[in-house]
Amino acid sequence: MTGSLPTPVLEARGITKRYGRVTAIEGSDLQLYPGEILAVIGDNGAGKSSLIKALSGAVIPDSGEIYLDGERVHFRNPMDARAAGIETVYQTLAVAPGLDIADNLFLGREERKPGVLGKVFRMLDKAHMRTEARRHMNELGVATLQNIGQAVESLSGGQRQAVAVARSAAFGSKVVILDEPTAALGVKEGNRVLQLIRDVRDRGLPVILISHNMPHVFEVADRIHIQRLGRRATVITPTSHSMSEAVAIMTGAAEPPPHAA
Amino acid sequence: MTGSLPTPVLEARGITKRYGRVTAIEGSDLQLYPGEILAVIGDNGAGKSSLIKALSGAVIPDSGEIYLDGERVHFRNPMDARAAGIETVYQTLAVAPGLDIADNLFLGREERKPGVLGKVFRMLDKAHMRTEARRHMNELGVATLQNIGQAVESLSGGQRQAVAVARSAAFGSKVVILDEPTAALGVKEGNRVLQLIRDVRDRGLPVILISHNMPHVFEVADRIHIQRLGRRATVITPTSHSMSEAVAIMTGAAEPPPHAA
Amino acid sequence: AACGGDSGSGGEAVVGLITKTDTNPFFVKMKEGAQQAADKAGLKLQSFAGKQDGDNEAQVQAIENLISAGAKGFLITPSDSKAIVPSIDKAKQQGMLVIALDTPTDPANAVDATFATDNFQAGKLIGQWAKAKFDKESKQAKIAMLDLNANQVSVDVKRDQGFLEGFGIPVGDVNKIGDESDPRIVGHDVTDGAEDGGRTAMENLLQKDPSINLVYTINEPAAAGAYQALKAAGKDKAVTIVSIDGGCPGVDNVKAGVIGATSMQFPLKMASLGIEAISAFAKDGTKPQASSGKDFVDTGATLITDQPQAGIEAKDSAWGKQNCWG
Amino acid sequence: MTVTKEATPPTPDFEVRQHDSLGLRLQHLLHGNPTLGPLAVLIVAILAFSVANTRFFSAPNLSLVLAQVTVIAVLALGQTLIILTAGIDLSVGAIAVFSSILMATFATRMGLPGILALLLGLVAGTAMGALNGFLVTRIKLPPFIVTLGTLSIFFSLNAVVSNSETVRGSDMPGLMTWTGTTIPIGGFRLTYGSIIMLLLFAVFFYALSSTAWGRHVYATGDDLEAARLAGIRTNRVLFSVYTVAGLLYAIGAWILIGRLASASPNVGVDYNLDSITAVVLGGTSLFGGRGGVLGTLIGALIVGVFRNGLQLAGVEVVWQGFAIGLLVLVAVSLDQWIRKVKS
Amino acid sequence: MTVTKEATPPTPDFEVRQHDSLGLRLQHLLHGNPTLGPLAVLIVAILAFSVANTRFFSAPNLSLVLAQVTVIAVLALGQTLIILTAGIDLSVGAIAVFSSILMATFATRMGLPGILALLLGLVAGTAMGALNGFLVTRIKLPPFIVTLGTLSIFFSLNAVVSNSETVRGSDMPGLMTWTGTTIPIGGFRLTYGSIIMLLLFAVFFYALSSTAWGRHVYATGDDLEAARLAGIRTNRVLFSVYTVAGLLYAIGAWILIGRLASASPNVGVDYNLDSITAVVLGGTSLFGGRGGVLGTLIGALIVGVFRNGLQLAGVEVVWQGFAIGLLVLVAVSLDQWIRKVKS
Ligand SMILES: Nc1ncnc2c1ncn2[C@@H]1O[C@H](COP(=O)(O)OP(=O)(O)OP(=O)(O)O)[C@@H](O)[C@H]1O
Ligand SMILES: Nc1ncnc2c1ncn2[C@@H]1O[C@H](COP(=O)(O)OP(=O)(O)OP(=O)(O)O)[C@@H](O)[C@H]1O
Ligand SMILES: [Mg+2]
Ligand SMILES: [Mg+2]
Repeated sequence: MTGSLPTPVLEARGITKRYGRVTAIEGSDLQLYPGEILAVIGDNGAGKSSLIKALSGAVIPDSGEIYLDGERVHFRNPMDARAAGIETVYQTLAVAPGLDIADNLFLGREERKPGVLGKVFRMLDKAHMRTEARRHMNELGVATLQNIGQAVESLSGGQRQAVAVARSAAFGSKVVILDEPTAALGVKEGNRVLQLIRDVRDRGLPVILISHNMPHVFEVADRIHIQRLGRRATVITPTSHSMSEAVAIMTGAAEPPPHAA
Repeated sequence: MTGSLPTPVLEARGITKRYGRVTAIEGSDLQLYPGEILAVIGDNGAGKSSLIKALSGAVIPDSGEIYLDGERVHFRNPMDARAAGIETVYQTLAVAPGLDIADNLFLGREERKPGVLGKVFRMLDKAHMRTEARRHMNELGVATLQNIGQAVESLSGGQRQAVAVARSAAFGSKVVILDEPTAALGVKEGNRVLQLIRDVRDRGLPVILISHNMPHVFEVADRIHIQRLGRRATVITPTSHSMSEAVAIMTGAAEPPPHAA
Repeated sequence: AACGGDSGSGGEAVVGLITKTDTNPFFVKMKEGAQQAADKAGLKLQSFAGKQDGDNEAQVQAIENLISAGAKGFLITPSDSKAIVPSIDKAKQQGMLVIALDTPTDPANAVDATFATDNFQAGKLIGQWAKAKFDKESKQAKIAMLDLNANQVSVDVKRDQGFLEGFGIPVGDVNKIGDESDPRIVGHDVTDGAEDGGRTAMENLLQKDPSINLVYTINEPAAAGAYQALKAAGKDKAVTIVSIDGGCPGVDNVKAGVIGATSMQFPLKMASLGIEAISAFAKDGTKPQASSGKDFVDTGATLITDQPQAGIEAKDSAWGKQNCWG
Repeated sequence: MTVTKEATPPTPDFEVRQHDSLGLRLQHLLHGNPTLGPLAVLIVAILAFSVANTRFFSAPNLSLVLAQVTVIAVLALGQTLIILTAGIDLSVGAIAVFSSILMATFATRMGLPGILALLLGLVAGTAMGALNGFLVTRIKLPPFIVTLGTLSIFFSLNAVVSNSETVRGSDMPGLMTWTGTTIPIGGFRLTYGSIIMLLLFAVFFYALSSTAWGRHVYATGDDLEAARLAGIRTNRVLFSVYTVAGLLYAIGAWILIGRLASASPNVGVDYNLDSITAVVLGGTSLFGGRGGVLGTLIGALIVGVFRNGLQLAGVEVVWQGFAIGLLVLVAVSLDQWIRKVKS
Repeated sequence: MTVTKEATPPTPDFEVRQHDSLGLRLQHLLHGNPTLGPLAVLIVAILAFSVANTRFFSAPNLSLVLAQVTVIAVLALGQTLIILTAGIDLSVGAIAVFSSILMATFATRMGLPGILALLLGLVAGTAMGALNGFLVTRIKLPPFIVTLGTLSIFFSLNAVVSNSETVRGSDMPGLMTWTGTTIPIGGFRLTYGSIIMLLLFAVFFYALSSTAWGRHVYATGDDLEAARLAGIRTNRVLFSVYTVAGLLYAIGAWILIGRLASASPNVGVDYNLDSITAVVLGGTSLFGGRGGVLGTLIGALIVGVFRNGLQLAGVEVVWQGFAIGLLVLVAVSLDQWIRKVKS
């Protein structure tokens, strides 16, 4: 993946975000190239979530620029980014706790019944959405789900995460961003998500994956962006560096190599 | 740790918990012996969190019995369990989002100023609690924390988890229960927590650790309780089984060995 | 009582008007009267109102503000006749002339003068009229009493008891609503003095006893609401409604046959007389005199009906229309 | 660390295992239908009052109760939408009363034809709701403050425009008071107003449960930030809710004119509290995202039944407040108890 | 997978990096002190009214405003505690008025000595608060419903006990009306009631910010379930809050008797809305866990200043509602804008 690179699909330049006294990101850059899985790793509080929130319109950075396919964009809210095809799973999941799984999966892009019912009366096709929801959940290997009509708030931690992941994988059309999508997942479910990420990439969509799980990262990532103290320390690849080297850079124990790209 | 075993410190027998149509735990057992680290693993939705909630008084099981040091106990709320020395980190963390780190660490066991100020005016010793809080957070290696007076809701996912873990480690006096304490943590922070778990055990307190992270589990656990479909499938040890065997039992791909204990 | 003569900024002497609420048309009329009189006398009128009937505290604040503004005196329709007295005392100590309008204070001599309708008398008039009408038609009365609210404020009590007395029903304690045991009374309910309350109360009482044929109402909006309930039940022809107020829509309702008779009061007159009295006091310190035989200046109550009964003095709705709330 | 051996996920075997005792069946029924709690309360109240006075449970009296709650039910419908989004509307009474005064003024003083006066009144109510929505979504003020402010403003304008005078229904075009016309159905005497009210509840029940807009209202009320991150245009949803509520209040105003056969600036002092009470008695959470309109209809009926029933039972006026307070507490405790059964 | 090589954690280098422009300093100041927003609004209002009428900014008039807000401020103090726990109290007016009637009745009709009547009144108010607390924590009813019910019950009992009659201050022992006595301080004329009020605010400011109880109140209001899981006895906290609020309302009742020199069963119709308004204007969130008592004091003063200032500015009664509504909206917008500056 290194070498002469095409225009990034998504690019951030010099993003800074402060909250009162706290500096979350400090002039951070990021490039996501077509068809790649870019992992973002870094210590707790390194600014990973803040950075991707800036990319997805969830926070508006204090300064810095964002480019989509080389064109400057200004996302004022997550809807803007979503309209541009960027689908995100937030670390906080962003699910509506009182709604059920199908409702959450299709939130904001509900499907209507065909014909008059749907067109004139705008009636939702609940049966269809439920079937689809079950299919998506099964795809992630969440087999313990007893009741697809259960409110999301009563799901187990991992089930809830699976809902959020299924949503983004199903609907992303340009970029999929996943903020620690496997943190609460079991071994099997986690592996399914990794497979899903590869599938998404194979569909041609680039993916940003934030994770603390180094084996996961090294298993799927094409390139690894290391975030440190609010800045990009460097970008490596799973072949150029070992896990422990990556961790050493991440924690500041080793000097980051000069960043090639 | 196997062989002839002393009275369990904490024991659950035949715990069942249903939510409407959903069965979360179905006659599940658990034994925690003195001075051990017991890992609980299982698929998403296997009932791990529900089981430990029953042990910590956070939910009242529909049926089943709980024994502490061989004596039957009835926890009506988390305070009862806490008074009995059981300290728990819930998967949902159970932190007060608007309060700051020190407030959360000392929630429910605030320290008062010495002398008249504390005795008569019941004045909190805020300075001392802050210093302690910083110390506990540093112990977990959370170095990116810029402002100890920050509201917990504005912390990064991992920082927030660290607060909850620090609280239980600092105050548990009989049993410490940790529900996925490292899910949101970075590599370094995660390892610190593992070390912390060992330290707690070395202080003589048994620990229950729920985790999806098999390397973590196999690194620290003395015994591994495998939960499956709301029941205990079996108990193994890191030496008796390999990781992939454990995962196979967990997911139902392999028959659980008859449970020895 | 020496008033400082200094009336603050602007040079114009300030007078105040404190009503119970600012939305009731009765008080709107009062304000009109006061404004006219104040303009004529070259006084600056400051008006105040509570949010709701019974809102004593707003009136206390109003008096405080008037004291602070250095007013010469003020007119007040007390929301709580007793509770307002200490504040009035304070104002009088500052040398202000205080006149109660419409509702007397308790004790009545807490103010320098009272310009009021005799509410008991107003109730009595419609009671007598109804009695005469029912006697003439030799009907046995079944009475619904639509009062103001559960608080038994003085206007409410006086009108209610006046009506009963006029109708010849023993009232028991005249300071208490609802302690009568006369079987002709079907029941009491409260209306908040508005149409919606009137209608709901009437509906419920009709359910309790459909043979009701006489309805007393605290005021004309309540009467209008009650009429709608009767009409919906098909009883509007068979039932007589009496009321008190004499507002222009009320008079229209008398003309339309909705209300059998109403006692008209004269808020505009009360207020303008009151302001004139304060103006006179400000000039030379004269205080107003009470009507003979009463401890207040009776601005009168006139029975308005298009079905006059022998021996009971009344004016018709045409006269009423010309004089409504004059 | 990847696990390759993996069985096809077995359908969890306890899905089918049903606990078929009667109690558990009831549990599940109540679990799925939180409206049943308030409904049970309503039924118990009706039974109790029927015993207290035989006249209570008669077609005419029940029609009466329905007519008495019609206006408040329509207002509470709008209030429900707003409360579902975790808001609150204190301006409901002010908007309704002001709208009715405007309709009456257009139709009489300004001499417009009935239909035009009605439409303008509806537009005015909608605009007032939209103003609330604007302040909530654009200026980002808390709904409590916004509607507290506009409450004051609309009531003041109401007094100014009406000159505090009542407009009589007989002076207005027939369309204005049409909503008060009754049609007999069996022994029942329904007003057109009540029919409109029931239709509105049906429409909004449908909209909330079966359209995307409904899902978005719930999601927004449940967790505004999550809904925003999930890509819902929460501002648009909130604005639509306040605006639609304004329209509903204006329809309520029209029904009010019909019921009172007049437009009076002095009615409606209790509409705020009454409408919120109906919503809360109906089981909708003040924290948003939970509840629905059917509960509100039942909640409004509960209040109507209490008031009417107590009067028929001959409870003295001073003690009625006591009785209503007690009944509200008992009713909600009962509901709470029913919910507890479910788990 | 364990990583052995690990440097000593460097102190993050941007902790020290301060952005010291004036604007940012202001930001940080406001960030740490959310009370400053309402305070700024109060100051602006005072300045504006002082320009409109020179009489406004005089010691006697300012003392007047303080006296006028004293009762509502005490009630709003109790209301703040309850709102901090994500509750709401609609019975505040009913408890205060009923307590004042009870004190007066004890002292006159029952002829008890002043101190005893006062104490019994305080006990009664506390008991009413405790009843609310009991219903909220034991029967687990929503606070809105609980206090709606007890509002009705207490007001009804109030009418029964008082026989709807006002008791005059001159008939009561001096202790009852002592709170209305003024002491001149410079040109100011403070009442003892106002001094008690200020002391109460100081006490609760301390209790909320510097005692464990205060932390628990915030934690409970912020996230009840989390607080419970963290081992807070949330029921005990809630019960204590409702009970203490009841006591505060009873103290408010005592001050009320002093202020009006009478105990009247008919006052207090607006106490619910007014007290909640003061709390919300003071920046406390109706969703619990955020805010504080200083804001409430400022909120109460803002309302008092608006009312008094508008009257002095010669705004007509019918337009005063309009002006107050507008001012509330502007005030909170201003506050919102100030908060936005901070980020
Ligand atoms: N709303 C906020 N207000 C104040 N500080 C914030 C806010 N959001 C984030 N921060 C701070 O910004 C820094 C970066 O947070 P961020 O969530 O981006 O970290 P992260 O790299 O995603 O960490 P983790 O791996 O723990 O999720 C942290 O120190 C955090 O405390
Ligand atoms: N309050 C509730 N209401 C309804 N169902 C619930 C509730 N809490 C848990 N459940 C269900 O019970 C089952 C067990 O949940 P639990 O949280 O114990 O799983 P877990 O083993 O901790 O899973 P995870 O690894 O994902 O955290 C799940 O199917 C879940 O949906
Ligand atoms: Mg993060
Ligand atoms: Mg779990």
